[in-house]
Amino acid sequence: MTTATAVADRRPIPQLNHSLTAARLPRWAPAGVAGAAIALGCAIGVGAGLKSHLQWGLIAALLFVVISFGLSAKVEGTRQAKDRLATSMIWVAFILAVIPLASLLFYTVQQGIGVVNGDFLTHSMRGVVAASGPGGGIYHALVGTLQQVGLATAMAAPVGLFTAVYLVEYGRGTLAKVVTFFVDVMTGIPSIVAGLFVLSVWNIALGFQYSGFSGSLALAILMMPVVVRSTEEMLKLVPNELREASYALGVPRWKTILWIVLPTAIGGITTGVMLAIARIAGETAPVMMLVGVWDSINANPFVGSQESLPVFIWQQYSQVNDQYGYARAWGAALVLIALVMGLNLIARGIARWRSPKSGH
Amino acid sequence: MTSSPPPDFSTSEPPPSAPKGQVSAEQPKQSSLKGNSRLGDGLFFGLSAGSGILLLAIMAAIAAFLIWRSGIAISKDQTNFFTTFGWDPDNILKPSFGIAVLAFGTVVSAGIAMVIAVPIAIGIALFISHYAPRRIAQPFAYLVDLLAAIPSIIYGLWGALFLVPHLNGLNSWLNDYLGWTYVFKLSQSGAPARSLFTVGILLAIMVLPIITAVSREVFRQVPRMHEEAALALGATRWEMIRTAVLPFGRPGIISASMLGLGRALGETIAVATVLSSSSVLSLHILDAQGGTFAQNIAAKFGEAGSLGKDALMAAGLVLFVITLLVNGAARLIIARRKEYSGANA
Amino acid sequence: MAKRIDVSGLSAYYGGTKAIEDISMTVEPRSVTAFIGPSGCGKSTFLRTLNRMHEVIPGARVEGKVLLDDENLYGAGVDPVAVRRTVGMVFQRPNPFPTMSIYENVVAGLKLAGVKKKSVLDGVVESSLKGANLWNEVKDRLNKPGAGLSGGQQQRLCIARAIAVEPEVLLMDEPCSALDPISTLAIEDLIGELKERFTIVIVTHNMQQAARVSDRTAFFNLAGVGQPGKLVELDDTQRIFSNPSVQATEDYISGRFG
Amino acid sequence: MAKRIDVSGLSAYYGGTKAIEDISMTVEPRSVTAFIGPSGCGKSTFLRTLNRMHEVIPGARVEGKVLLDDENLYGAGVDPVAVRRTVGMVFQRPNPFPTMSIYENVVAGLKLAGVKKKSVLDGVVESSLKGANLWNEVKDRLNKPGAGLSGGQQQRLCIARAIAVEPEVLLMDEPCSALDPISTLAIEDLIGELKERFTIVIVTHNMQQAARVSDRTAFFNLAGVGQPGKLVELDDTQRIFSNPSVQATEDYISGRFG
Amino acid sequence: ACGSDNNTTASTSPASGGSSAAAISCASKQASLMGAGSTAQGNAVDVWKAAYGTACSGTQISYNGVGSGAGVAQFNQGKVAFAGTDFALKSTDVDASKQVCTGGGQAIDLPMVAGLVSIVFNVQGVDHLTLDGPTTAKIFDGQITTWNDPAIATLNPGVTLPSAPIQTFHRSDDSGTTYNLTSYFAKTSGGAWTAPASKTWAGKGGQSANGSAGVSAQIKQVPNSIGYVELSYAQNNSLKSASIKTGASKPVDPTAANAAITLGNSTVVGTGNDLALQLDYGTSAENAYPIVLVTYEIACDKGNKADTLDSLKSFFNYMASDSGQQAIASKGYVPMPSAISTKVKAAIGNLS
Ligand SMILES: Nc1ncnc2c1ncn2[C@@H]1O[C@H](COP(=O)(O)OP(=O)(O)OP(=O)(O)O)[C@@H](O)[C@H]1O
Ligand SMILES: Nc1ncnc2c1ncn2[C@@H]1O[C@H](COP(=O)(O)OP(=O)(O)OP(=O)(O)O)[C@@H](O)[C@H]1O
Ligand SMILES: [Mg+2]
Ligand SMILES: [Mg+2]
Ligand SMILES: O=P([O-])([O-])[O-]
Repeated sequence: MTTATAVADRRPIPQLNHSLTAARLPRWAPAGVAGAAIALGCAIGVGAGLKSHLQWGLIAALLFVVISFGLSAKVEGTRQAKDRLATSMIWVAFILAVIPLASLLFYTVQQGIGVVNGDFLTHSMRGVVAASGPGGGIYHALVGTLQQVGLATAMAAPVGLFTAVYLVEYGRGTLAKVVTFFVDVMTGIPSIVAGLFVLSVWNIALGFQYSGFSGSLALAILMMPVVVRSTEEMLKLVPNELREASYALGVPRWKTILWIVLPTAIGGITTGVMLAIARIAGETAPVMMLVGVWDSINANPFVGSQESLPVFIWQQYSQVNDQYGYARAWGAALVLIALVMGLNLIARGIARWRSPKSGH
Repeated sequence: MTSSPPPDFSTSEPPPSAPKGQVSAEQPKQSSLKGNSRLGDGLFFGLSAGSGILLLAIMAAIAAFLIWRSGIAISKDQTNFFTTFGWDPDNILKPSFGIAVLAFGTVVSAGIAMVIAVPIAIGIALFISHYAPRRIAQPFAYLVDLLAAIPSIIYGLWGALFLVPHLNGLNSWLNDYLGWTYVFKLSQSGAPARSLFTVGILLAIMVLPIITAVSREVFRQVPRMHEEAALALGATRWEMIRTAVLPFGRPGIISASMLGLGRALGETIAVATVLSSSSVLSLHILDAQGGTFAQNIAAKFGEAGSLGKDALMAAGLVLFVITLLVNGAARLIIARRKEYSGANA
Repeated sequence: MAKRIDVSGLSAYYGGTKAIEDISMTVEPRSVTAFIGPSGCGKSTFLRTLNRMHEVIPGARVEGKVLLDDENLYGAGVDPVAVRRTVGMVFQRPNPFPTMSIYENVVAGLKLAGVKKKSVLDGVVESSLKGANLWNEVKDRLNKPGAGLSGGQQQRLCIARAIAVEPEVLLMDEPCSALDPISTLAIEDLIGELKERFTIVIVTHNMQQAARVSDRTAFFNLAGVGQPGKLVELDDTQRIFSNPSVQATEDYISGRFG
Repeated sequence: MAKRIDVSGLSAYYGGTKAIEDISMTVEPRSVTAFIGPSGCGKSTFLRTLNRMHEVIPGARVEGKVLLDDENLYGAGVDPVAVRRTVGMVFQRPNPFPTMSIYENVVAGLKLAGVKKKSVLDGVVESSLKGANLWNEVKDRLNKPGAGLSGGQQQRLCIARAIAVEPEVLLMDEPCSALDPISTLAIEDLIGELKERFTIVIVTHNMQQAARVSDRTAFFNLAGVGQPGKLVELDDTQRIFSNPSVQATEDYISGRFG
Repeated sequence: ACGSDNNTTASTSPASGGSSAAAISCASKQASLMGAGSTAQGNAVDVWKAAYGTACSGTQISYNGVGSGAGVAQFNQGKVAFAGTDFALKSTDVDASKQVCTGGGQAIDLPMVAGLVSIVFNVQGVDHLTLDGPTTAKIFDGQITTWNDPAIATLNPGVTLPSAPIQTFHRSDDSGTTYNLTSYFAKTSGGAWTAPASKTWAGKGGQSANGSAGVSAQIKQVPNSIGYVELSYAQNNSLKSASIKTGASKPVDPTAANAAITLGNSTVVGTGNDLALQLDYGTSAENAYPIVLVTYEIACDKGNKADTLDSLKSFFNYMASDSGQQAIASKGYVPMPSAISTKVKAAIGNLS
């Protein structure tokens, strides 16, 4: 009880300013500064004769960050200024991300929307001379992509999830270390190396022919590390007290993992799996090598070549290489993006349905 | 002391239910401490460990495959594999190939991508998790995910047809004002900006959604009570983020960045479409020179002979090792503060 | 049903540090045993060794024996899951499952044990929540998230969750510390009821509570900072509060409520 | 230094639900005011409106006025950050930063305020931890994670963290609920000292604690389930415990400790 | 299930080979045919398979443009029935093929698709450009760096050339196109091009781009640029092509007819059924365009897979037929002179 008296000899705490209404910038300040920065950016751009509008934007962004920081530092003090700096940088980051995103999307939609119609979505390229004119469609490629990505996901997602579960929930020994080590290496495999590996083992050594399935083997290899690592991170953040609460109810570990840990992390896990799907859905090189190309519908992923959307895009761009080829390529790209986004939405819907209820 | 259970207990799992709840009349309950939950647990553990082992086996097989093929190639290389610039493995008279240019280009372009993408991605992730009004945050999160859905080849085309022309101005500007740094010097002005620098920017855009998405999910997991603890100490929003959110998310950010880096290191078609590759190692990163491992594989694979393919595998192996070193370093950083894990909150 | 707990020579470690040392005691069935002692003396740690929850902390380990009706919890072949099903626990800090509604939180243990029948579950939810004195406050929002409750409500929810699976022994780590007197009373009443059938161990900092609800009281203490905690004495509650045999116990109790 | 708090017509909402309604009261400077009342009646909610922590919950909002020495916390141009710097808070559930060591936890607030000098920080760590009666237990492991402490230790760590920045008003939400009597006594002593200079508000379920430490006591209650909580009466502690003017208060207090 | 392979209504322009369906005699035993290899002949096979597929609906053909080397490798792994390659087989490839070609057979080269390499440029105000071997080689080797260089000016009297620096573009991937261009340089540059002919680019300076598509895109986009692509890419992208000054009386335009003259003068260097050709890059014959290329189909002379042999021969016959060769002419290819195609037809007849 004597210890408590130690507080009595309070040292002077340095400059803790205790005024509630420190001078603040008006609410419209950020907007005003943004406007001024943009105007200045354009002025400098014109004045210095900078051709690229990108530079104008960068200058404006920089000005915005600097001016709001300076202004705030002068009026509100350094802590507020730093807060504003962070806020404005985060907004700039947001805008920086929007530019390429908008540009890419605009570009793709603009180039691709012209060909995307019912015929395009329901026909294959069979009997169409791609280089001579329009016509044909991507149905065969759509089928191929869905099947290959579906098969790859069916193989890689469970393996990836379980591996992450192993690493977070069970793994402490050497095996865990070794698995971690290899997952890390796996993240950097160029897709073509994965393709070559499958080619050498599955197609050459074991003698299997072209098929959608052998392509999905390579895709699964590419998908696994993304699933493992993102899931691992999410599982690590599940509070231990929840696991303990479950154990204390006499719930076995596996049920705890399945019904308490995984649902708590489901949002993040979904994101990880979707990222992985997005990544493999756009792969070209290994698919070309293992699945081949096929201008007709082949709904059997286990026998014979199939087309896939990225390969279709690649062919239309690099080989057909005329206005019709370009149009088909962009149209297919548009469909591919929409496809992945659709899957993403569905997955999120499912995840939200089972995800943590809000609350503090 | 022996712990063998009484025989009459040994068969059944304790009936878990009490139809009328615990305040109801007593119910005879059987119980044994040697329940059969080990079966489910064993199975689940088996599945988990089995998956880990399967993954390990695949990777070990790939590694072995690469090492084997590399061995063949390197033994036939007439020049030093690590210092040679050119790539001519199928030359019957004098097979000669080396990774100097490729390693440089890969590391530089991925490095640029990381330097640009990581801060921006963290910024966007924070924007979504802590800054944006909820109504904007959700749709914007979807939009960023959309970036991940764009196939590499489209990035390549967009990069070559849109990004490069728009970067030409920036390039000469950098040369004019930062040329003295040597790094930003442009050897040939006026040429399209199809350089490692541009590739770095493109890769940054490509890895952005990966890093953003994973970081965003991590930031969302920060327990509210820690954020409140920081706010109650009089932290501004940014200080709260620095005190409670970023340290909590640190391992997650690092992992996310490693995932992004993996993609940047291994990206093939987009780089091949944008980069003007050559066997010149130029320290001026704005110059349209250089190459990356994956780009080189794409460019050389189609026409490669058998030694040529092995040589490409040898390059792939080096990329493996690079990936490994970077990831190892990241793991070390994370492990150092393991006992400060957010899960102990 | 209710079981006797016999602890002998039990020590528990966190990594290299010994948190409690050489504890031996008997907890009688159909009775309430209270653990008291200064903060950090190892009450929670000891409590967690009684249902093998201690070992879930990485690096934590236990030495010694805990007999539950002659069966050593730490014996070979003993399934910790079965132990925890038999020996339930309420934690010091309320921890409802964030992904679950109030209803789901209560039936979590049952559901995961395979009980599916809606009517059974409904009954359990109502009786458990009533037992934890929470029913009236939440009966209209059973499908709302459990995390949106006040601190005290959360703690009562966790108590309801623990009693819903009807363990034979119930360990409670300061179950009432976040509760107002009314809820505290309700919980104490509940404890009084439960002890008819179960063995109950409760950690509390509230001497009066210990005096009110427990039949026997164990006093823990630690010799000094960095030293492991030890059991000082265990005796009938009345004795402990009126005439403890060890001076330290007397000091501790009277130091506050003298 | 110490400030008077004047609340008038304050209501607080979680989304569409009103949690507390039309509360008006005055908290005197250099005094301790205790809030008592049944669980879920809105004590924590009200406490959090006093330093604008309520509004950080998504969808939460406040109506009414809180004057701090004539300055309305909810007035235009008031910076919530400045408010919280002036009005410190200890939460109901201990929440040390898991990513920080014990030392870093204590100085977190000061570091934010820009204090960097090691000697100053060292001094503050020692005096704050001593004030929270934790120093002896942790002085040898200041660099260990704060999350590896016992429940009571964690709560004392949070108290140390809050007093380290020397706020002018200190809000404490059941600060002692996880503490043993010795630590509780230490905290109560600390409160006694702090009130010489600061304004202190404490939520407690422990009537005796309210009686011991507070100068004035406010009793909150709610008319029924789903109804918002209200202030029933606020008076000198002695009056409240001996002769409350409202029957409900008397019932609540005597119902338990009569 | 809701998709359709039937494009007769969807396609506004029916397969252009459709009219020649009469020339196609379907295999008695129809099977799917897979081929892989050279990208240069990709569009030709595309045309053929469309026409052939219309006539013989039981035979489905796919062709995977993975590159000549990879195509030959896949052929030697038995993954495809035929391969397309820009280079005649090397002896090691032939040896390897003996594994797949059962019964003592081996792989042979059948010249089936011919083309030409255009030197494409994008210089404002310049519509016609004439170049010769040494000048072109020097431009691509970085020895001539501005458009108004005297060497270029001398070849183009009356043309106003800008003083801008020349932006050269070459292929970043290994390519038959590069091989043919550098073969031309090796023969005609008079020592300006020091490296041997190679599918890997060996010149100095300039920028590289991936594939003919990549090069075309750059030429289109970058002012004052020059590069080289197959004729079809030049046509598809509306790029201007330079005429080549050979020893002939006047510069030769890059047209299919002019390339056919050079091809007609080439000699067969293969033995037996192998019809590997030697092209004369140094030709000075009138109207003979020197930078030509030939791509081969690879099949086994004996020991082709029994179930695909019929279809293979039938398809090859159509490819080599006059109507087949005419069908690809409009796509920027050069119909094979009859001197060669006669030999090819004979060789196809001998396949077993
Ligand atoms: N996870 C852990 N890792 C390391 N040490 C721990 C951990 N949990 C508790 N300890 C230490 O073990 C000792 C006993 O802690 P325990 O939680 O059992 O105390 P307690 O008696 O329950 O205290 P309280 O009344 O404050 O809850 C303390 O010194 C504590 O710091
Ligand atoms: N985040 C939240 N969202 C929705 N409702 C909430 C939230 N937090 C609290 N409530 C509700 O508001 C009411 C008041 O809660 P509050 O936490 O203020 O009670 P309290 O008096 O502090 O209770 P206790 O003594 O149990 O801590 C309760 O009905 C509670 O369920
Ligand atoms: Mg404890
Ligand atoms: Mg509360
Ligand atoms: O056809 P190429 O790609 O080898 O030019």
